[in-house]
Amino acid sequence: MNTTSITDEQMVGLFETMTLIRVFEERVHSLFQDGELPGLLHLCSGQEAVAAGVMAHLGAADMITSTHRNHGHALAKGVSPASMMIELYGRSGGTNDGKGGSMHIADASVGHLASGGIVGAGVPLAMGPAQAAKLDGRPDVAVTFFGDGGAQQGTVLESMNLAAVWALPAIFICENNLFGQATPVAYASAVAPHQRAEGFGLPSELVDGQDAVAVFEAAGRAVSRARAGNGPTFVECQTYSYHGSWEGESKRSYRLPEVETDFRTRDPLRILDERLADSLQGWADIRDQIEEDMHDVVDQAVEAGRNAPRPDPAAGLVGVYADELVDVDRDGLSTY
Amino acid sequence: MNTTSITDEQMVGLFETMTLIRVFEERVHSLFQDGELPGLLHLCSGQEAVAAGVMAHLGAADMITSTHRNHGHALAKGVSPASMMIELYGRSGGTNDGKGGSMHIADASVGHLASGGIVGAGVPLAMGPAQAAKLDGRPDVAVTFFGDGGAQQGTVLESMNLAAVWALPAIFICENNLFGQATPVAYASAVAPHQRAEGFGLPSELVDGQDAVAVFEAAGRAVSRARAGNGPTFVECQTYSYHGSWEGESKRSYRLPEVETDFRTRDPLRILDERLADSLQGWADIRDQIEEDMHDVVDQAVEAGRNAPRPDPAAGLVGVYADELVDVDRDGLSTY
Amino acid sequence: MRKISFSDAINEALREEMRRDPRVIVTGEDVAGGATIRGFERRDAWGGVFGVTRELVSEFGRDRVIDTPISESAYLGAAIGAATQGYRTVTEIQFLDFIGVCLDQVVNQAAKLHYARGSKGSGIPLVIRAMVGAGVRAGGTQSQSFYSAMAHFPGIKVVAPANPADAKGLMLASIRDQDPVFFMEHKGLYETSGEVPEGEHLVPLGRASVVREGEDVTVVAIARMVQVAERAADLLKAEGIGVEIVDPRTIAPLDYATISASVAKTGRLVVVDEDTPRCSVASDIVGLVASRDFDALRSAPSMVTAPHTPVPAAPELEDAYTPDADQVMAAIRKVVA
Amino acid sequence: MRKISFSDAINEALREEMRRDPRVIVTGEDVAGGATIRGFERRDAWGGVFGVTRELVSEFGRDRVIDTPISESAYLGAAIGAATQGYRTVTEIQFLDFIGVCLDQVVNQAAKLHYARGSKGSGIPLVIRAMVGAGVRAGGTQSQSFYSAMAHFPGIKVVAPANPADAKGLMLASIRDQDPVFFMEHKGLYETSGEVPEGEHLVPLGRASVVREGEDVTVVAIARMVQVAERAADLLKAEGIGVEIVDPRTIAPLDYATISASVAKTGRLVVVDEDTPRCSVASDIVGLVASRDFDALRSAPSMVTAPHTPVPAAPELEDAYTPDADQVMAAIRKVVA
Ligand SMILES: Cc1ncc(C[n+]2csc(CCOP(=O)(O)OP(=O)(O)O)c2C)c(N)n1
Ligand SMILES: Cc1ncc(C[n+]2csc(CCOP(=O)(O)OP(=O)(O)O)c2C)c(N)n1
Ligand SMILES: [Mg+2]
Ligand SMILES: [Mg+2]
Repeated sequence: MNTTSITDEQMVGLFETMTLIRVFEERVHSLFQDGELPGLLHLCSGQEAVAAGVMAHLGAADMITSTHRNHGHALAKGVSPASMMIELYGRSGGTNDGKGGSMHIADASVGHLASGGIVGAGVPLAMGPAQAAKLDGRPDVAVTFFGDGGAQQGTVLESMNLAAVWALPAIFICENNLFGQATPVAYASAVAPHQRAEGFGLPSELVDGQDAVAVFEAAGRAVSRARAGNGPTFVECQTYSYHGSWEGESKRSYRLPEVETDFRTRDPLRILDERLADSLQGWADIRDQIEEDMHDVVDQAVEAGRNAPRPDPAAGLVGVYADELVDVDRDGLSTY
Repeated sequence: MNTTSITDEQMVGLFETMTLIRVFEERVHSLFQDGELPGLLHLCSGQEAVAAGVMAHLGAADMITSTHRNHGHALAKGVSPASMMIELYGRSGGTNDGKGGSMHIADASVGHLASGGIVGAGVPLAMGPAQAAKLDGRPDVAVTFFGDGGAQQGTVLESMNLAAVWALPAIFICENNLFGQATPVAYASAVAPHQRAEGFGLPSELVDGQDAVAVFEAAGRAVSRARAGNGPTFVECQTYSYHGSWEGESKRSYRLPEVETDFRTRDPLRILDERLADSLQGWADIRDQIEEDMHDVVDQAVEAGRNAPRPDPAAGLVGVYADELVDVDRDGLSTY
Repeated sequence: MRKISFSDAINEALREEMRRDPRVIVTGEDVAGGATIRGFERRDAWGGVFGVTRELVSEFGRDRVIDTPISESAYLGAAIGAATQGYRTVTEIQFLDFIGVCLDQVVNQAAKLHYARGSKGSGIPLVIRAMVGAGVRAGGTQSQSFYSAMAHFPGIKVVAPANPADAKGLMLASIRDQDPVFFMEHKGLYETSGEVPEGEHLVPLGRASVVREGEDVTVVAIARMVQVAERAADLLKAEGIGVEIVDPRTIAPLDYATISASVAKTGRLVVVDEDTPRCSVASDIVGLVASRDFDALRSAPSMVTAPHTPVPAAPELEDAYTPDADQVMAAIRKVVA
Repeated sequence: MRKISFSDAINEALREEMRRDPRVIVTGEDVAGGATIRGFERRDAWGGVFGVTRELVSEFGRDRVIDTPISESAYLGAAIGAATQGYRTVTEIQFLDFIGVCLDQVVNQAAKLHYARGSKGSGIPLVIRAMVGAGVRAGGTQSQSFYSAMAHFPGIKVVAPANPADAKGLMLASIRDQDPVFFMEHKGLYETSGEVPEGEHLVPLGRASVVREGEDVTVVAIARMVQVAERAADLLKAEGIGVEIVDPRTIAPLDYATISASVAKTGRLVVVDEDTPRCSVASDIVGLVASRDFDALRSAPSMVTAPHTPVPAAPELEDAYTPDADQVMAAIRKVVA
């Protein structure tokens, strides 16, 4: 196994991304509780190291597809926090102009192709950019995220085979946060997700998803393989979600206290903080500055959300089709 | 590995079943070529050992689900050849009263639950009788057949996990006949089907599907496991189909001559014939008698097919729903 | 009579039917929740995402209230297979929006197995519960009501209750039915409450209900749109317009006779539905009336439906998407003009 | 003009478009066939189950004519994803009957991605080819025509050509369209031949064609039913009935204007379609005419469709299932009576 050796600068970058995600998600959490944000929201606090560690290897030409629990992926991929917050507020001018909402945040300009409310559906989609990169002879890769629950969906399983058969530069990141809704992964699947991947011909790794450096290194290996034309890889990241399955789902009685405590003591930000404290002189000041900056960024995003105009109710009627040669009216009839 | 030791009587039984299937299929082949039989027919000549070897362990309370290539499974499970032939003729009084046709042959009274034209769709269905047997505390099992092509379908993959998670008495028989239509399994899948099963938590075996005794023994182990409450098993049988993907598909240029020759020299009937010749005195006479008998059975089936009445054209309009409390008319409206 | 919520009415129907018939089982993602977790052996973590199946596992245990992996094709297939073995599974697909991952099991397996078996078929008793409806700002893949597309397929029945009493009565009838029934639960109705008879209360499938009588116009409305139609009817009373509201309750098979009788009386028709317009139950009903009761019609029939768009997420957009009483009133005024 | 078959017309359209635009690719099960087999590097084993994509691989190679495992969700997803990267995939689902295993990718992904992206969307150019139609005694899961259910979903376009020239022209337009297009090929039409212009021959989506003019009744017919309607029209000429036949060609979005203009002229309507009746394109068109052009109608409109049953396999049963010229004539006689 060839390990990437991470630089302090890279670690700082990871910390910054993770802090942004944490601050963003916690703010969304309280805004929702205050009744200020609408929507069906799935937060990823606790899982920041996965998004940050993977995305650190990707450029705008590398495409990702995400899930319902997508805010962290979007932020790490470079989607504007303000645009996202505007979208969460259901206002005009955000990532999706109010048509998508939390579960559909995407921004192709930074390589974020799609999120979505159908568990497992983003995985087949990622096969497309991987195929395109391969056909074009580009070194770009496609990364797809899915959960431990999603790993049981036929669409995900089929895609693993397709990626192997077509030798696609595709990377499967399974965020195993122990639960799919209130169902533990140990019930949903007879084997750990990464063990299954080998049976599809995908090399796989299991990493501690709380350790951003471990994720970074595993993702680095997978991305290098893909860029070198050696096909897909599967990485299972063991992690934990601090909030409920969705905002409003407060009945978290099914979380065992010892697991909860264990993961909270292994908070990904704390782990990285400690590593940086050991490795980088003056880290405490840098850290404080990052935290301040990220709070500013999120404050500004919230302001942007609050101030963005409410959409014209008629705006939802347009944009069902892209083609301009055939116009389609409200009732699905063509007009010309 | 605990091997079942097969008796001569059991081997004779296998030979009889396999002969019935071969004679039936070859007759169907020529009747179709003569324009006497309608339909979209998928023959299984060459694959007889799989159906016979598996079904030898099953009683009427053990349920199977089959595929588009289902004639052999049905005959081996005890569906009446005459009823089947009537169905293939599209006449009244056969297995499905002309409503199903070749791809939907089934007869629950002998434990044949369903066949079908959707690749992979029978596999989820088999989870039901397995679950029912388990809930009832019965020792009965469910066996589901699918091809090497079907093994790439999400429904099949999901079912493997469900069977493992629910610890169902379900047996997955993958008939790897090297092709799904004109696509070789080596292209369709990066790993051999049975290797994938382990990643779902299913013990698996690869057997020579041309050797009825090998199939019989592997199936015996799987059935015993299931009856003992030890959950599902996956058995891949390597076999070969002598005819095209469907009757009328004559462009078989994609079959490599050396593979074709190899499999024809390893004909499952010949292999079993040789074994019986070694083991059973007077086998040649018994064999001749079996062949004669099976030709008689198939002759009679063809006669039954020819003589069965053509269905009343209006017969297709009834039986969409089973419930008698709500009547539904031709246009899907309720009448009361 | 006591009043209970729509959600409790379904829960009660499930509980009563599970008591009556030991072969009724419930499956789906988190229909109990918490499977294999210490302390949850006979206790649910959720009882369904909105609690509709709550506390069933306490009474019936995990052999009859069975959590599943997120593998809809596999567990739907299991429910169909179990139906051939005497079990009656009430299975949940959470949101109808998700059915695309497993539709084959519905339309080619559940819907056709009985027919394809000819005279040997004995039905596929099975209930598929699924939520429909916009209004929760969940965006395009958790808000749809495309039951029209389901009703298109022969061999399945599609039920969409509009009030708690019908929810209970139709659920009882659906479980006892010999055929696969799609049971559509509008999430905007869960909290609504109404009088619900205790014990055996069967509402037969394939029978519409005349929710209110009126002389001037027939409004056919489905699920939550019945409330919207009632609001419109209340408001139009002041204008002297008598609105008759027909709730089909079962979309497939459709009780056309009741609609026909109403149109024969009023001579005018408005169909109100939250599904999108093309090849929909709304155009279906208008098409049926136009072709079968043309002479009864005194004016052009009208449809009030969602637009031909996905469901947008933002509140203003979603509200504009969903048919409301104003639109219904405008349509009624036009047809009675 | 030279005559070629419906099947050859589609092949020609694919070939011409692949020559013109290097980013057009073809995927599906055995669209070439024989992948990785010695000797089949630039040769197909099949070129599709009925040869529609034959010899494309010889010209364009296996990078552009790509066989897939039997994993419809995965390869459909790939086509959608590739559409966001400038590729235009013409993908094949063999028989429409199979779409249930991957419908989510169509109705929630392909159909909604553009919309959900708001103003940043740039379309999902993609063609899904699928066979429809009864008549080959293949039974219930290889014979269906349920395009009505597909047309229900906003965000996709549904095309169903009825003759070789339209097959070519609509395929060219479908590939160039910026949206996901379902391209329905009636297997009973593959062998029919007709005049097809060579080279660039675009038939715009969303435009019906008036196949023949007549004064007495408008018959709207789709795919193979256009032939059936023509036979009926020929026979009715002797009875002095002038039949105008409108072929919508595109089911979604529907060219209602052409239908409306025809009904304005004839005052009478019969819709003929091979799909089943409930929530169908047939009842949709009748519903639209009744609600929008009520005053133009001089008699009750009528529908001739398949019954609300699965497609039975036996020849007598399947023939009775499929609408024929006798049924169309009877319906026409009734509406003009
Ligand atoms: C096809 C489908 N089935 C079910 C759901 C409902 N659902 C939403 S989130 C979820 C759990 C997903 O679990 P996992 O993949 O582990 O992701 P996590 O929520 O834990 O991040 C389920 C079942 C869905 N959205 N789509
Ligand atoms: C879901 C689905 N996709 C595609 C098809 C078309 N089809 C029919 S048979 C077949 C090949 C099946 O291969 P395999 O599973 O190996 O079975 P075999 O025919 O070799 O016995 C295909 C692709 C289908 N019937 N259903
Ligand atoms: Mg999870
Ligand atoms: Mg095969």
